[in-house]
Amino acid sequence: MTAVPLQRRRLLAPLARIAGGDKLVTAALAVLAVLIVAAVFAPWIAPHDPDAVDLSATLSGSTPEHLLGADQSGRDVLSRLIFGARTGLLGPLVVVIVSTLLGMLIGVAAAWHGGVVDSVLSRAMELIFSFPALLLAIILVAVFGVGLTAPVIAMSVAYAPYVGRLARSVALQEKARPYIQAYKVQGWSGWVICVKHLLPNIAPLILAQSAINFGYALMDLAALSFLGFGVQPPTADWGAMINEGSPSLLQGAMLPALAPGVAIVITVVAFSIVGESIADRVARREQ
Amino acid sequence: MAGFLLRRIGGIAVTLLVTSFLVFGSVHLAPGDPASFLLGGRSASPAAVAAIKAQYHLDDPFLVQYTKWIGGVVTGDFGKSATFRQDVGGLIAARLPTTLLLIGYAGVLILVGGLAFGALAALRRGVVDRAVLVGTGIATATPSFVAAIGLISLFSVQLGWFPAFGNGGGFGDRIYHLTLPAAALALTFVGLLARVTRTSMLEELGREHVEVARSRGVPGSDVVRRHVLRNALGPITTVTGTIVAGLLVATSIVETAFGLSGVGQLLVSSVTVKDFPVVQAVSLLVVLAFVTANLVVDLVHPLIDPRLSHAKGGGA
Amino acid sequence: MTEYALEVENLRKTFGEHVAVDGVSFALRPGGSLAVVGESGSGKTTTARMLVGLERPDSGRIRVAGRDRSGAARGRATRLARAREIQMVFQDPYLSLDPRVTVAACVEEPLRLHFAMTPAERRARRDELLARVGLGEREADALPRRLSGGQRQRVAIARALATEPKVLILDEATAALDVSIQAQILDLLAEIRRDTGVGYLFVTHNLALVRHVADDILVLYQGRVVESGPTRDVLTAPEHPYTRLLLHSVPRPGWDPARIAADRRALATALRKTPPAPAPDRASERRSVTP
Amino acid sequence: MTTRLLEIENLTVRLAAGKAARPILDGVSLHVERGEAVGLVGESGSGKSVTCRSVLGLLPEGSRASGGVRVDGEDILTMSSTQLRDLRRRGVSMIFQDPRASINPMRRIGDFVAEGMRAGGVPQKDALKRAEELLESVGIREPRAALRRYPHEFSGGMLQRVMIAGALAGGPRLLLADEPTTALDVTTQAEVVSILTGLRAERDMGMLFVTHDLELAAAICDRIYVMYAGRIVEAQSTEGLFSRPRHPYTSGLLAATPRLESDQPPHGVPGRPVSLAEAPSGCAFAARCAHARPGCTEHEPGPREIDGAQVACLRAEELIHD
Amino acid sequence: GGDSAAFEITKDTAPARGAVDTVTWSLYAEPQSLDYAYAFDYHPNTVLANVCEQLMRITPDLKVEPGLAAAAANPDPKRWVYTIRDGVKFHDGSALTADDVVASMRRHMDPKVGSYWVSVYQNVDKIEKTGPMEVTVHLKKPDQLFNEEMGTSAGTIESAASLAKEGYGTPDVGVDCTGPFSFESWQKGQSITFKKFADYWDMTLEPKVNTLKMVFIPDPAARVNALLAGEVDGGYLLPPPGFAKLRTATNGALYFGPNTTAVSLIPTDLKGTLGDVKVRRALSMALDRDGIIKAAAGGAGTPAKAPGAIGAWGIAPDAAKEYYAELPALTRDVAGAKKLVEEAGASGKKVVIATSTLSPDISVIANAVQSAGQAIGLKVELKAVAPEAYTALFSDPKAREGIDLVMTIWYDSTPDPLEFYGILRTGDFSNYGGYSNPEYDALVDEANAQADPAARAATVAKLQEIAVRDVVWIPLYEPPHTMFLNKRLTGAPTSISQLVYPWAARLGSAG
Ligand SMILES: Nc1ncnc2c1ncn2[C@@H]1O[C@H](COP(=O)(O)OP(=O)(O)OP(=O)(O)O)[C@@H](O)[C@H]1O
Ligand SMILES: Nc1ncnc2c1ncn2[C@@H]1O[C@H](COP(=O)(O)OP(=O)(O)OP(=O)(O)O)[C@@H](O)[C@H]1O
Ligand SMILES: [Mg+2]
Ligand SMILES: [Mg+2]
Repeated sequence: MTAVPLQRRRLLAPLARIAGGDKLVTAALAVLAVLIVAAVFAPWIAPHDPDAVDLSATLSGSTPEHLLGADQSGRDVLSRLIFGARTGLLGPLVVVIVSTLLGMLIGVAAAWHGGVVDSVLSRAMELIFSFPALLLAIILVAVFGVGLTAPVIAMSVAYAPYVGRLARSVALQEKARPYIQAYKVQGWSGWVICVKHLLPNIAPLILAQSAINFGYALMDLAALSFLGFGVQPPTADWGAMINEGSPSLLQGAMLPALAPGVAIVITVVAFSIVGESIADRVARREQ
Repeated sequence: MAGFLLRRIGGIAVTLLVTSFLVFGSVHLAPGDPASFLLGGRSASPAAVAAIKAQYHLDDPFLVQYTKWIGGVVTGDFGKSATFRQDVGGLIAARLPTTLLLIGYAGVLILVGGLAFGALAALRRGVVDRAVLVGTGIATATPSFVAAIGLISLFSVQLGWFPAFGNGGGFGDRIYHLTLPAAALALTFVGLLARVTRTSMLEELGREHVEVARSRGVPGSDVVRRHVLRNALGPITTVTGTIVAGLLVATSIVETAFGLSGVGQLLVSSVTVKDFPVVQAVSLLVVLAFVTANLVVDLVHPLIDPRLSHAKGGGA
Repeated sequence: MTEYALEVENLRKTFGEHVAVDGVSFALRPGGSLAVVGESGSGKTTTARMLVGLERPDSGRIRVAGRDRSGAARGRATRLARAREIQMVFQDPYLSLDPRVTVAACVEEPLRLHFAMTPAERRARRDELLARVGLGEREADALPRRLSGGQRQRVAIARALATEPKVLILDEATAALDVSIQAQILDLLAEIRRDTGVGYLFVTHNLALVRHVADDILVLYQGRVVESGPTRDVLTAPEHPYTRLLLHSVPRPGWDPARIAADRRALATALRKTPPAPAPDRASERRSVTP
Repeated sequence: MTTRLLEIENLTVRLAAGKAARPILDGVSLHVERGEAVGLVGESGSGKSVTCRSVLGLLPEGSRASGGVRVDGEDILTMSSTQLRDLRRRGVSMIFQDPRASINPMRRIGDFVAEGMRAGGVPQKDALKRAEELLESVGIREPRAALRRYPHEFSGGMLQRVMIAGALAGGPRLLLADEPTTALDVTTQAEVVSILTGLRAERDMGMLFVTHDLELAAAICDRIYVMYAGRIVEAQSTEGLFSRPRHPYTSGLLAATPRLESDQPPHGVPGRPVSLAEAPSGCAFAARCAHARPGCTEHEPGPREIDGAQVACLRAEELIHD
Repeated sequence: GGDSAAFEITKDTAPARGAVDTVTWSLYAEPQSLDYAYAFDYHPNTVLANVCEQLMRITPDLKVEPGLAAAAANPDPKRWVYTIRDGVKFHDGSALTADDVVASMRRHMDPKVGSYWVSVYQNVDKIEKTGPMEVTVHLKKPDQLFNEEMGTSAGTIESAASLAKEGYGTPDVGVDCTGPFSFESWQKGQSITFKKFADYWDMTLEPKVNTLKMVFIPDPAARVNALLAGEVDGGYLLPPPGFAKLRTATNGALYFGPNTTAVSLIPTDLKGTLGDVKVRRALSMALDRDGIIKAAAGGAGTPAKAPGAIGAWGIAPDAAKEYYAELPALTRDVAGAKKLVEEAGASGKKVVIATSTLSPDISVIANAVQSAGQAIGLKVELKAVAPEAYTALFSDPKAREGIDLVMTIWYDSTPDPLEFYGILRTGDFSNYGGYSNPEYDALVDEANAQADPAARAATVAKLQEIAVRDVVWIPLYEPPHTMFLNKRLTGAPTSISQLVYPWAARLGSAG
C-alpha cells in the first residue's frame, strides 16, 4: 500500500520545511511534536490510566496489553511515560521561559547601559553563577520542601545568568554595529531601539541557547525527581519513574527504569539538535 | 599579576560571604521550628526543646546566629550535625577523599575522552565526525543518573564485571570500585567537552594563520599541534570551568545512585533529614570549589593566550 | 558673521589615558564639503561620532546650524532636532542596515519618527528618496541581505537624507566598495549636494578621493589638526610635513616608496621631539601648524 | 629554451558537485619571469586570490582544477605532497592581506619566522639566528627582542614586515603577494611596498603582486593582468595599460579610480562586479559595457594579442580607449 | 501466588564449626550514632547487639532470659529488682557495677538526652541502687512489659565513665560496653570494625570471629550484588526485589526466619472517613493481600489477620495459634465491601494515604490501596511524603494532619504481644488514630499486671479480638525476617532477635 508512506510524508512535510530540509532536524522536530501531543492529549492517547494498579501484571515484560511492560505496582509503563511528558515538559518550559526573560532583561540592560549598571548586573550574575543550578535547587528543597515548585524557582534563577551572559555579549556586539548607531543618530529612544531592533536580532541566538537549556533543565529536574526532591509519586514523572523503577532492575525488569531514561535522552537530544540548528542558521545568516 | 590575584581572592571572599549569608538566611526562612528539625520531628518535652535550642543558639537573633556561625566557619568549625551528632567538619572530611577521587577519576576520563573524540571529529570529517557527533550528542543528553542505571544494570547486574557499591580498600581497589561511578559521572561531560573541542578546533582550522602555516610547508601534524590544538585551548579551558561546577553537583546524584558515601551523598541525605548545618557547609564548600575552579581557569587563560596576560597585567 | 552649517571648537576626547581627539576646531559652510583626512587612529571617526552625538566630547563646543549641540541629547525633542540637522553614513554597508528591516521600511522609519505624514505621503516621500539614490521598487521590498554593497550604501544614504539634514557625515562611506562602485556613489553624492544643498563632512584617508569631493580639507594627526585649508591649496602646496608625507604616499606614476619611508621615519623622530600643537582654526583660512 | 619561473596555463577551477557547485576560474593564463614584478588587478570576487593560491597548491576545499600551474617547469597540480611541501618551504612564498589574521596570535614572532625553516630541518638555534637577520632586513628594530614578543605587541605595518621576513626565510624564487597592503595606511603601505620591492630586487625574485588598486600595481609592476569574473580580460605592460587600455573594463576601472594629478572626477562603471558563477554567457562584462553589442552576450571572447597586449574583447580592435 | 510465594521458615542455622578471622557484614545504612539511647532502628541495633548488652537477653527462639542482670525479681507489682551479674567486664577492663546500671537507665529519662526509648520508662517512678550489685526500679503502676523491654536497647548497660565522655557514641569516641565484640574503628560513611572481646563473660557465646566489619550499602541492588559476589559475607533485612536472585545464589543461602513483624495500614484519623468501622472493614475486605505480597514483598509473606504479628507471641507460641485461628477469616470481597461503604454512606468520600519514595514497598502498597479503595467507591488520594517526613508520621501528630492512612512495618522488640496491643490503649503515644475503648484499656492494665505469661497471653488474646473487630489497624501481611549468609559461614540466628541478641558471637566457619 502506498497510502501509508504518502500520508507520513504529508505529515512530516511542514516539519521538514521548518527544518530546512535537514533530515536530522526534521526527526528532532517530529520527536518534539510527538512529545507535545503526548503531553497535551495524554488522557486520550494513553492506553491505560497511569495510576491504575494491576497487581497481577507486576513487572510483566512487554505484552500486547502493556507494550512497555508494567512496573512494580503493575502500572502501565507506556501510559506513565506518556503522562510523564507533562511534568517532563512543563517544568523545563517554565524554567526556560522565566530564565530567558530574566536573562535577556539583565543581559540587554547591562550591555545597553554599560558603566555602573553593567558592573552591578554583571556582578550579580556572577554571584548567581557561582551557585550551580542543582545546588540552588537542592538548597531550596531543603528549605521549602520537596515538589516541583522550589526546583523550578531555583533553576529559573540559576539559569538566568547563562542566558544573561550570552545576551549581554551578543547585545554588546549588536549594539556596536552601525545599524544600531544609525538608529541612535536618527533620534530613536534607546528603549525603542532595544525592543524593536536589538532584541529581535539577538533573539534567535538566545532562542537557540534556550532550546539547549530546555534539555539541561529537563535533565536537572529529572535528576531532582530521581533524588526524590522533585515531582512526587504517584505522579507519573520520568525522573521519579526511574527512581521507583530502579529497584526492579534487580528482578531483571529493565523497562520501568530504562524506558523513562531513554525518553529523557531522546527528548534532550531532540532539543539540542533544534537548538543547534537555530544557532547554525544564525551563523549562516551572519556570513 | 600579584595585584590581580589579590583582587580575585578578595572577590572570592566577598562571593563566599554573600553566598553564605544567602544560604544561612534561606535556611533560617524555612517554615517550621528549627528545634523540631533537630529533634528529627519527634514531639519532645519542652525541656528537651529548650536544651536543643540552647545547644544550637536558636534563641539568638538571626544576625547573631549568623555571625557566630560564620565566625566558626572561618576557624574551621562548621557546627554540629543534628542527625549525626558529630562535627560537620569531621563528617565532610571523612567523605571528601572519596568525592575528590571520584571527581579526579571522572576528570581524567573527561579530559582524555573529550579531547580525543573532539580532535578526532575535527580532523576526520565525514563518517568519523558524524559518528562522534551522534555519540557525543547522546552522551551529553544522558543524565548521570540514567547513565548510572544503565551502567549498573549492564556491568554489575548482567555482566558482573564491576562492583556496584562501596568505595574499596587500597588505591587500586578504590579505582576499581569507582570506575562505574566515574564513567556515569563523566559521560555527559565527555560529550560536552568533545563537542566544544570539535567546534573550537574546526574554528581554528578555518583560520587564516593555519592556512598560512600550510602554505609555508609545515607538516600537517605540526600544524594541528602548534596552530590548531593550542589555539583551541581557550574555549576548552573555559568549558572545563563549567564542567568542574557540573561535576561538583553531579557527584551527589552519582554517589546516591551508586551508594557511595561521599560529600554529595551526604548533601542529599542531609537535605532529606533537614540537617541544615551539613547542608550549609556542603553548599559553601561547593561554591568555594566552583569559584576556585573559575579562578584557576582565569589564571590559566593568559598562559594559553598571551594577549590576555598583557591586558590583565597592565590593569593592576 | 556667516552662519555655518557646522561649527566645532576645541573638541577634545580621551579614552582613559589615550587622547583620541585633541583641540579640533573647524567649520563647514552650508552646502559645503569638508574632508577630514589622516592615518588610521588619528581620531577621524571619534570626531564624527561626537558630531552626531554617539560620543560625548570631554570639552569643546559643537554648533549645528547655529545651535549648540555639545551636550548629550537629553529628552526627545533635542534628540529629534539634532537628528534633523545632522546625519551620518557608516563605512560598512553590510553592518549598517538592520538585517530584518526591508529597504522601504528602513527609509520610512525616520519619516514616521520625524514628520507627521499620512501613510500615502510617507510612501510617496520614500519612493522619492529611493529614486533619488537610484533604487527602484524591486529593491524597496528586499531585505538588505539581497542587496549588493553599493546598493546598501545607497539605502543608507537615502535613510540619512530622510530627515533632511543640513550636514551629512560620511565616515569612509565608500572605502569598503569596489572602485567602480565607489565612483558611482561619489557621483550620486555630488548630485545630491548640488540638488539639496546639504553639506558634507567626508571622513577618509584617501587623498586622491578628497581632491574630487571636498572644497576644504582638514588633516588630523594623532588627534590634532596639523593643517587645514582649501583642498586645492593644501594638495598642491602642503605646508605641514605630515600632509606632505600623506600626499607623497598616494601611489601614482613615479612614486618612490623608499623616499616616503625615509620621510616617515624622519617625521616620526621630529614629532617625537615636538608634538603637533592644537590648531584653533577655521577651515576657510589657510593655515598650517609647523612641528 | 628556458622555462619560465611561473607559468599558469589555462587554469580552470570549479567547486565540485553538490549544492555549492560552481565555477571560480575559467581559463586563466599568466606567467612571471625571473626577477619580474607582475601585477594582478581586479575587483572583489574576480578570482585573484584563488589564482594566487593555486600556485602553492592551496585550492578551495572540494574544488577541481584543470590546466597547468608550473613553477620552473614543474606542474604543481600533479605534485606529491612531499614535493609540494618542499616547494612551499623553498621555492615559492606568499604574503597575505591581513597580517593580524595570518600570524598565530598565541605564538612568538620568532616561532613564526623560523617555522618554515624548522619544518625544513634547520636546527632551532640556526633558524632563530637567521630569523633575527631577516627581521633586521625588513627594518624591525631590536630584532633579537622582537623574536620573543607576541603579535599583539606589534602594529599592523610591523606585522606585515614580520610576514615578509617569514616569507623570505626559505629563500624563495617566487613571491606571491596577495593584497599585502590593503589593510594598511597609505603611509605604512608605502613603507611596506618599499621594503618589498627593495628585497625583491636585491634577491632577484619574481613577484606576483595582487591588488585591486591599479595605481599601486602601476607603481610596482612591469606588467599587469586585469581580471574580471574569473577570467583574465587584459594583460599589458604597465605604461601600455595606462596609456592605451584595450579592454572596456580596464578603461572603466581607470576612469573610476580617483587620481591626485588628474582633474577628471572619477566616473563609475554602471552595474556591479560579478563573480564567474553569476556571469551570464558570453562576455561577463557585457552587461556593464557601454560598447556591448548583441554578439557580446553570445560568444565568449578569447584572449587575443593586439600590439603586445593580450585582450579578451570581441571589439578590442575597433575600440581605442585613451 | 505461584512458586515465588513459596518460602520456608528456617528457625536457625547450624552451629559454627570453627573460627574465622574476618567477617564482613552488610548494613543498609550507616548508623547515625552508637549511643543506645538512639538505637531505635534496624541498623544501629544490628550493630549494637554484638557490642552492648542489656539487663535481660532475648534469645533467638524469642525467650526472655537473664542478661547482665543475673536475676530479675518482681517482689511486688510496682517494683523490679535486678541483681547485677558478677565478674562482668567492660571493654576497657573495668568491672560492671550497680552504678553503671543506674546511670545507663536513668539516661532514658533525661530530657536533655532525648532518648528514643523514653516510653518504656513511662511507668517508672525512680531507679535506685539498692546494693553494690543491686538496682531497684520503682513503678507508678504494674508493668510486666518493662522487664521484657530490658532485653532491648532500653535495658542496655554502658559504663558510667564512658557515658560521661564528650562525644559518646560518635565515630571518634565509640562505646564501651560488655558485649562479645568491642568497638575498634569507624570509617565514616563506609564501615565500622569490631574486635573480638577477649574478656567476655559468657563462655557459651565466645566469639569465633576475630574481626567483624560492618559495611554500609544503602542501595538495594548494590547490596544484593555484593552478597552474590562474595564481597560481603552476609546481611539481614534484604530487599524483596533481590529475593529471586539471592535464592538462586551458589555461594550462600537466603534464609527466612521467625519474625515479630506485621505490615499494616494505620487509620490515623478516626474522626474522618475512616472513623466508621464499616469503612475500615470494607477497605480491609477490598485489599488484594496476595497481590500485595507478591508485588511488595517479593512473595515472601503470609496474609495477616491481626495487626499484631503471630510471630510476636513468643511468650505463648502455641496458644497464639489457637487464638489466631479463632479470628475471622479475611477473604477478599469487593462487592461486599462496596456495599458496606454504601451502608456507611461513605461513597465518594475522600481517604488520603501517605506514600513515599523511602522504600518501594510503601508506594506499591499505597498504589494497591488506592486501587482497592477506588473499586469500592472511596475516593483515595495519595499524598507524597518526603522520606524524612515519613518517619515523622509516627512521631509527630502534626505531620499526620490531613492523612487518613499510613502504611507501617511494625515489629515488636520483645516476644510479648502486649507490647503491640498495649499501644492501642487510650492516649498511648503510638495510638495514632486516637482509638479509645475503656474496656480495652482495662484489659491492657490487667494484662500488664499479670506475671504469668500464659495468663497474660490469654488477656492479650481478648485485646487482639477487640482490635480485629474494630479494625483499629488494617493488617496486611506478615513478612519473615530475612538473612543471607555466605556458605563459608554458619551459626547466625535467622530470627529478628538479632536486633538485640549478640548474633555475631555465634557466627563461625561452616567447614
Ligand atoms: N571606544 C573607544 N575606546 C577606547 N579607545 C578608542 C575608542 N574609540 C576610538 N578609540 C581610540 O581613539 C583613537 C582614534 O580612533 P578613531 O577611530 O577616531 O580613528 P580613525 O581616524 O577613525 O581611524 P581609522 O582610519 O582606523 O578609522 C584610536 O587610537 C582608537 O584606538
Ligand atoms: N574556499 C572557497 N570556497 C568556495 N568558494 C571560494 C573559495 N575561495 C574563493 N571562492 C570564490 O571564488 C571567487 C573568487 O574569489 P577570490 O577570493 O579569488 O576573489 P578575489 O579576487 O581575491 O577578491 P577580493 O578582492 O575580495 O579578495 C569568489 O566568488 C569566491 O566566492
Ligand atoms: Mg575610522
Ligand atoms: Mg582576495
